[in-house]
Parts: sequence; structure tokens; C-alpha cells
Amino acid sequence: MSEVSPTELMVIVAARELKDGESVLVGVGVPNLAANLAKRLQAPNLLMVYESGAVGSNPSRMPLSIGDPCLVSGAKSVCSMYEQFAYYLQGGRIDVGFLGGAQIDKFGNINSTVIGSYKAPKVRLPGSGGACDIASNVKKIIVITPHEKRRFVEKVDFLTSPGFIDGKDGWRKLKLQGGGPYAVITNLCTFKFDELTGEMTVVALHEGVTIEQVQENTPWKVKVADDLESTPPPKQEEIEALRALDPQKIYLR
Amino acid sequence: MSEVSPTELMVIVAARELKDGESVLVGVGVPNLAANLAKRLQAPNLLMVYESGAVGSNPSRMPLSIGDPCLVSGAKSVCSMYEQFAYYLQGGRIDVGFLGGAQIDKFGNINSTVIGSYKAPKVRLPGSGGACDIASNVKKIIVITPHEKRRFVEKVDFLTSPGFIDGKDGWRKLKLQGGGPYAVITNLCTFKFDELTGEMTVVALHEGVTIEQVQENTPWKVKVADDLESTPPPKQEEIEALRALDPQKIYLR
Amino acid sequence: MDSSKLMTMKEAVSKFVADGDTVYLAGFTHMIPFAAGHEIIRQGRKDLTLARATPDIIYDQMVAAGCAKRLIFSYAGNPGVGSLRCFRRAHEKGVPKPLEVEEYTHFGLSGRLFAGATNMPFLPMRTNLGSGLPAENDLIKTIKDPYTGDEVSVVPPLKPDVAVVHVQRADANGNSHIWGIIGEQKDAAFAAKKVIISAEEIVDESVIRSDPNRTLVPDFLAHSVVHEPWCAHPSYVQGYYDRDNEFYMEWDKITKEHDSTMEYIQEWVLGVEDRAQYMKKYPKSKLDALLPKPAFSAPVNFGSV
Amino acid sequence: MDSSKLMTMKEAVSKFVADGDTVYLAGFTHMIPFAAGHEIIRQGRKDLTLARATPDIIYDQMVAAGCAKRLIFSYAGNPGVGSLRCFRRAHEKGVPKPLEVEEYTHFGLSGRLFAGATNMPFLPMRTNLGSGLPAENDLIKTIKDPYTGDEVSVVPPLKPDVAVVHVQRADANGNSHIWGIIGEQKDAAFAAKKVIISAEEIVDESVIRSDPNRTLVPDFLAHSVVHEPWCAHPSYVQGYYDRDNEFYMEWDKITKEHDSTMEYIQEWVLGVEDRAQYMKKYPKSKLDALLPKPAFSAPVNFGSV
Repeated sequence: MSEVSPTELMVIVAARELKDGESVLVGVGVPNLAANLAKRLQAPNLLMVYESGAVGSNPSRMPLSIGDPCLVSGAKSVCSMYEQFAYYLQGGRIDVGFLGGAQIDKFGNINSTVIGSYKAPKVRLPGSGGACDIASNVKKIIVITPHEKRRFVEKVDFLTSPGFIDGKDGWRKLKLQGGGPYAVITNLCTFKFDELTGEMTVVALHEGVTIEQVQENTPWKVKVADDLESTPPPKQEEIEALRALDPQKIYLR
Repeated sequence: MSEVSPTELMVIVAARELKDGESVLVGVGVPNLAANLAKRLQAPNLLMVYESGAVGSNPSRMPLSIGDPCLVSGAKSVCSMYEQFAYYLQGGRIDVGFLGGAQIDKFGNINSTVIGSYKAPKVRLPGSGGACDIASNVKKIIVITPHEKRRFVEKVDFLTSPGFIDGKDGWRKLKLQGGGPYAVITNLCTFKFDELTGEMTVVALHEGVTIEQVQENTPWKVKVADDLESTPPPKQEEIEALRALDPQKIYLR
Repeated sequence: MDSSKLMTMKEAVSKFVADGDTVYLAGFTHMIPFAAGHEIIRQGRKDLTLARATPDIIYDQMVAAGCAKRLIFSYAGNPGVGSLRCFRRAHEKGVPKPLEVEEYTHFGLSGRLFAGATNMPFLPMRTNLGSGLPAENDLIKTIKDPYTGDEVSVVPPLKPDVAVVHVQRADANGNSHIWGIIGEQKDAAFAAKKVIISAEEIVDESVIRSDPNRTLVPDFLAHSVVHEPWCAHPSYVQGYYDRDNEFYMEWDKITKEHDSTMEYIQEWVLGVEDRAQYMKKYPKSKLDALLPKPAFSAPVNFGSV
Repeated sequence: MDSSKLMTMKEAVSKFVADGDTVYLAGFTHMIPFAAGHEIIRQGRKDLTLARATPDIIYDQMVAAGCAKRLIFSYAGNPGVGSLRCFRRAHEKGVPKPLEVEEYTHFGLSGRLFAGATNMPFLPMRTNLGSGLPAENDLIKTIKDPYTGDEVSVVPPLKPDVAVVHVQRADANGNSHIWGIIGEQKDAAFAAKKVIISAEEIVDESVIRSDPNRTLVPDFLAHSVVHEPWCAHPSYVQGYYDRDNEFYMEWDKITKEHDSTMEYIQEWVLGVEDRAQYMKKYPKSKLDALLPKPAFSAPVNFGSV
């Protein structure tokens, strides 16, 4: 464990969730690393779709923004912004979407809009961008986030991107085509979501982490899976492939 | 008059209705000839948009179909079928549209769908294609049609493309963005539409035609404008320019 | 590169077109996949719902051959010529069998396909009001605009079971470059559950990747990729061959009677193995006359950072 | 050829951007028309409603300079870096003046522009339900799907008063070729009442006409055509120059305080005459580093019949 940083660990664990042949909507930074890592390891046929409309990119460098020219040169196709959201996301063509955010609650609802009240914000955050659209339309939402008490909250200040709302019943009423939250990957553990209640549940602890540590950093009483597992530690192959993706450590701090 | 055919006359009269700088949705055949004739004479900046998505075409020959490759090679732009209807027609970007049809009534309603009943047709015609979409969205509809009793009817068997319905009140209720029927050009005369009632009104008789001849070929009592005019006869310049457009007389029979 | 997608039209139709399917052979006057339609006739598919804005000669042939039970369309004419006689015989007289129709305007049908491709719940559009079509087609509905209170016409998404999209060039996985009239090719590919790509040329992936803006159909939509030169004859392919207008006019005569139509189908569809044989049988001088002079696009620089 | 459309950015902004206008400077990360934003600041336009999916640095600058009274947006961040500090100062603290916000998701905002471009009455979309956004924005409504009875979110069309669209190459009338990330350029041009086209290169009409499929904006939409090389710096133009990422990171420091921001604007916006002077002032070595290696598209044959 000492040899990988918390970010590296999260990226490696997230990459393992991607299956060969899946399509993934990729943002820049950490999700881009996770997708590219999976593609180099177990998922060579992963289809990467970028929010900017680039599909099947073949980037010559670590993309600096979601619309980096390296995502276009040598890509399979490019479409307009409305088309990307309409044909790909709303079209139900995307299996996996990665989301982050300032706050997340136990049903996987995410806030990336505002801390405080919407009308008189304490901190105004960037807002949804495509996050709400992704949350509503992909089959599996994977959240990558540092495990901090200010991020894990009882109730999000603003619901930017729907998770299971107040549990699976509330969510079913929305009739979204997406599958809802699938996993939350932190520097301490992996959560998945209870099939019946939609509540975030610890399914695996990373190496050297105790359930008490997870509880300490989570404001609600955490639910733990009966068959709690230990996250297999990062393999040399994973670490090397990941570091080759971001040699200048732009995102792997 | 003896030297131009009825089709040539209609095309020449129709071309005169087009103003420089207007945009016109062009079909193949007679409307294409009228638009191209206007462009060579009084309307050099006429913008020609084809139903197939070609814009600003520079055809090297008389187009054989609405999607003739000569409409694309050297055009200003091309878009998809949905885009053509959405961005151009629904977008309110088209000033003039030409329509034909098997039947037309005195309010400019057009039938190009069926003779007889819809469910058990005597003659099944091709249907709307873009006609209803054009009728609903262009500022001026111009109809070019031979003046025959089977074409001018009290009531169309099927209303494919809305004119003024049962008069301007019925039409206003639809709140279409288009301006409705503007002119009907036949081999006998030019009709325009009464501003108040929306009824087809003879505004000009072609050379050598009497109002009695028009009445004989129209099943309802035709309305005649107070200031009935004589259509100026085709000029040599018009005839020559038109014949140069269709030297093989594909459409100018 | 998953080259297992490459197959013959015979294999593709056999694998991906089933009796009773809703089929969309794409192309607005341009790149109509005649070879696919002929193969469907040869394999005797039946009870198909045929969807196309313009049924054109290809659906006229499939209707005459008895493949269809329903037609979804917006303009059933022989473009630039006149009627589609086989369509009319089936619809007006039930010969060779009755044909149901489901009819839209061009905007309505291309809109249904666009809504299908983008999975919209429904599509509002400024047309249909005042026309007689909505009264004859329950799928065209009217709702109230929540912003103005006005009546608005809406259509539902169309999602065919299978689409055939002919393109100028594709790689072996189905990434496809299309130019010229782009019609409803992209929407058909995104809307359909299964997609057969047929291409004039199969090119290396690097050709496609040199110009991603030209890719209207990305590979993951393609279930099969068929290398089928002259697939679209007698319609045309921009830059490859012109429309065989003589045949479009001849079709009007061929189809005067059902029997004469079936003689044609016997000779030119059932009587040949595949498109290659059809082309070999076709008078070479007529084909040569369809070849255009070259006119290349000015290249653009995508740059490499 | 109506060459009267060709003018400088100064003339274009003076003629076509008025106080109180709703302005859309187009480009999703790519080809953001910074030169137009700077000229709007120089001409002291005020009370503007600024609309963009991603306000980016350009709107941060215009907000700091006091041009804006309202922001219509979907993601107000410095892409890849963090916050837009000027936006936050205006919205959270009213510095230099209060800023109203009207907020959507990316799909919602790009959908509004698409609906504006195509004059749809309203656009139904699969998003917003469950989110807190509709409660804060009356323009996002929910209606009943007439086919399923389900609740559906809808947004109204957005029709800006003026759009500025930067392109790689245009002819003197404004027919424009765009490649790379094509964002909302086409929709902005079709949705806006007035359009300023700004181009890296003005080319002969024959270059455009050699590839009509590449033309995203046809000339009749353009009210003015500006030849403005490097218009998009510090954003980028595919094939022409890369993003100046260093500046994007520096902006985070420049904008720590309103005063330091205004010092920047004084020196680099108000202190120069036009984009040419801005570029002359910019360290040449930094610009040289942004030039890509060439990578050309494989040409296609349109043919000539």
C-alpha cells in the first residue's frame, strides 16, 4: 500500500470495474485514467466516448481538457454537443459513467452545484455540466471520491445528479432509463448499492483499512455487506500501466 | 403566345414571382426551372434549398431527381434529411415553396394523397412527401398547375397540404408559422388570395385568355380582382434563358 | 480489429433479417441498398414492415415479390417518373397480397427516425396540423405546448429491427464515411436494433481516423460489414456512379402488370446469385456511362499535438 | 459575391452587438472566440445576457469587466483547473456587480440551442427529473408523454440576439468549414438573430464548394465575416494551434482578486487595439510551442457528372 498514492489506488480499483466491450462516458482526469487503464488491461475493446463528442479517441498525450485536440486527431468519429447527449447518452448507448462531486449521500445522490442555499450560496460550484444527464441515462454510475466527512453527508445541499433519491421506490417513480448508482470508490473502500433499498453498502475494504475507519469518515451508520471482502492490492502490472499513462503526474498526485 | 408551350408559359410567369435575395425550397422539374430562370434574370442572389438537404447548388445539368449528385458537387452545403426539414423549413428560413398536386380547392388546400377515399382509394397518389411541411412553414406558397376541371375542385378528396382551410379564420386557428398560399399559376391565369377571406382570386389573365375560359375550367364561381390585369407576354430573353435550362426538353414538353 | 463482422450480403441478411421484422433500407435518393433488398427477396423473407421515407423502386420490388405486409412511408412515387405501380397494385387491389400503409409527411417520418435514433420520448413538430394525415394515423398526436398553450403535433420514435446503410467507405469494423446527400443514414443506424453496413470500399482504419468528422456511423453500431461494390445501382453513390435514370424510367414500363414485374424479378433478382453476378449481367457500356469524372475535396489539417 | 460582409471585429461588434443583447460566443472548449469577447469589453457593452454551456475564461473576463447582468450556463468551471473566480465573485458577492444565473445541464442547454436553431416549440428530454434544477428554473417544465403517460422534462428554444462563431475557414460570404470538436457552433448560428463569423482563414468559395458536407454554417446566416487569426487563443483551433494550458492555469492566479483581474484586463484587453496587437504582445516562443504537426484528412471524391 505504501507505494501507491490514494489517487492511484482509487483509479486502479475503479478500472477493475470496467468490462471488455462496455462503452464508457469519460471525463478528463481521474476517470480518463481509469478508463485508459482498463483498456490497456482487461478491456481492450472498451469504447470510450467523451462528453465533447469524440468517440474512440486515440490520444497521443494525457488530455488537458474534455475537448483536447488530441481526442479528435485519430478518433473514430466526432459529433456535435447536442448530438453527443442525444444519440449517445439519451440513446441509451452508454454502459458506464463516472461522476464526482462535492457531496454524496447514502443513496448516491450527488451535489456539484452549491454549498449552502441555491439562491445565496456559500460556495458556488461549477454545476451539473453533463453529470445529471449521465446519472439519468447510463446503466452504471461509478463515483470516485476521496473519503472525507465533508463529502459524505446525510443530505446533499443541492441534488444535482439523481442517485436513488430517498431509496429505490423514489427512484423507480422517475422512470429513468439508467440503472442508477453502481459503485462508490474511495481511498478507504468500495461501496455498492443494496438491491432492495438502494443504500450504499461497504462491499470491500482496501488493504490495511478497518470498518471503523470507514465509519469515522462517514456521518451516517454505514451498512456493511455480509460477505465483506478485502480489495486485492494493486498489482505491479496495474501500477506500471497507470503511471505510464500520466508520466508527468498531472492527475496522479 | 403561339411560340411558347403552356408549361413554358407557367414557368416564366412563376419565375417572375421570385424576388432577389429570397430563399426558395425547390423541387425537381417545373419548380426547379422557375427558380433557375429567376436566378438567371431578376434574382441572381436567390438562395436555392433542395428537399434533399443541398443548399446553394451549382448544378452542371438539369437535375434528374431531388437528390441528383449534380446538386451536391459544388454546392455550398449539405445536411441530413431531418436537418433540412428542422433547420430550414421549421426554422422559418424559407421564403417561397412551390407545390403541385392532383386537386386544389378555392382556399388553396391541396390533395396529393388519394383520389377517392383514403381507406379504399380509387387512385393512390404518392402522398405528402415534404408538401405538407412546406405548406405549413414557408412564407409564400406558389402552386403551378395546368388549369383543368379535375384539378380545380369544390372539395379535395383528401387534405394533404393545408391552404387557408375553410377561409382565413380556420387557418388562423392552426397558428402555422407560414404565410399560406400566395399564388396559383395556371396555363390560363394567375390567381392570388383575398387578404380577408383567403379565397383564390384571378388577378391576371394570360395573353388571349378570357375570364369565361377560366370560369369554364373552374367548378366554383371564380372571384375576379377589381383591377384585373393582363399577364405581360413572355419576353424573348425569358424564353431563351428558359430553353437553355432544359435543352433536351425533359420538363418543357 | 474484430474482422468477424466482415461477411457477404447473403450471410448478413440470413443472420440479421427475420420474417416479420421492421426493416429500414436507408438513403434519400442516394445510396439506396438495392443489393440488400434483392438478397431479402432471394431469401424469401415475408411479413416484413418496410419503412422508408421514399419506398422507391427497391420497396416496389419487395412488395411485388411478396415480402411486405406493411409500408411506413412519406412519399410513394417513382422519383422524377411517376407512380410506384407495385405499391399501388398491392394497396389498391391486394396483388400479390394486401399491403397496410402507415403514412407521414417527410418531416414526420424523418422526425420519427431521428427520435428513434436519439431515444426521445416523442418529437414535437410544426407540421401535420390542418392536414388529413393525423386522422388516418393514430400515432400522430396533438398535445398542448406548455409554454404557449398552442396545439402542437407530435410523433413517436421509430426503432426498426434492422437497418441497412450503404456507405462509400468503411473499415472492417464498420466505421463509415458518408458524403453527398446524407439523408437518414445516420439516424437509421442509431435507431435500429441491428445494423448491416454495406460499403463500396473497405479501407484501413487509418483512413477513417484521418477524418473523424466524416464518420456518420461509428463501428459499435454495426453488426455486420459487407463489401458490396455497386450495391446501390440503379440509384447512385456520390463520387462512384451516377443514377441509372434509364432504368428508373424503364421500371414504369416493366411494372405495368404484375406478371411482367415478376419476369423482371425472376431474371434480375432470383436468377442471379448475388450483386456481383447482377453487375456482370448488366451491359457494361451502360455502367461505364455512369462513372463520374473525379472532383476531390480540399483536404483539411487535423494536426497532431 | 457580396464582399461587404467582410469587416474587422471592431466593426462587427459595433454593428451587431448592442447593450442588453443575449450573446452566445460558441465553442465547446474548442474555437472559443476570445477576440470577440475582448472587443465587446473594449466597446464597453453592458447589461448583456451571456449564454454558453461552459462560460470558460472568456465569460469570466466579461463578467469581471462588468458587461454582464445574467448568465445562462450549464458548467461554470475553469475546465481542467477549477473555479471561475470572477463568476463566483459576481454571483456570490456582487463584485463588480450582481449576476443573475439561469442554469441547465449540458443536455438541457445544448438542447435549448438545438430547439432554437430548429425552431421547435419545445424539446422533450430524458434528464432533469429528480434533479434540483427544475425547482430553481421555471423554464424547465414537466409534461405528460402522450404515448406512455410518463412525466417528461421539456425545455424551450433559446434564440440569442447575436452569436459569434469562430471557424477554421470561411469564404467571403460566410460559408464555413468547421472540423474537430463541433460543439454548438452550427446550432448557435442557426438559433441566433444575427451571426458574426470569424475565421482563421478566408478562402475562395471554390474551396468550400469542394466539400459541401464540411459546411456547418451556410453563408445566408452570416451578417458579418471577420478574418481573425488566433481569435480563439488561449483556447484552441484544431489543426491551427493548441490550447495554451499554461494561461488557463495562470488565470486561476490572476483572478484571485478583482483588482488583479482588472490589471490583466487593462493590459491585455483594454490596453491593445485589436487581436493582432494582442498577438504581437504575446511571447512568440509560447505561441510557437502551440503549433501542431500537420495531419491531413484523406480526401474524398465528390465526382462531377
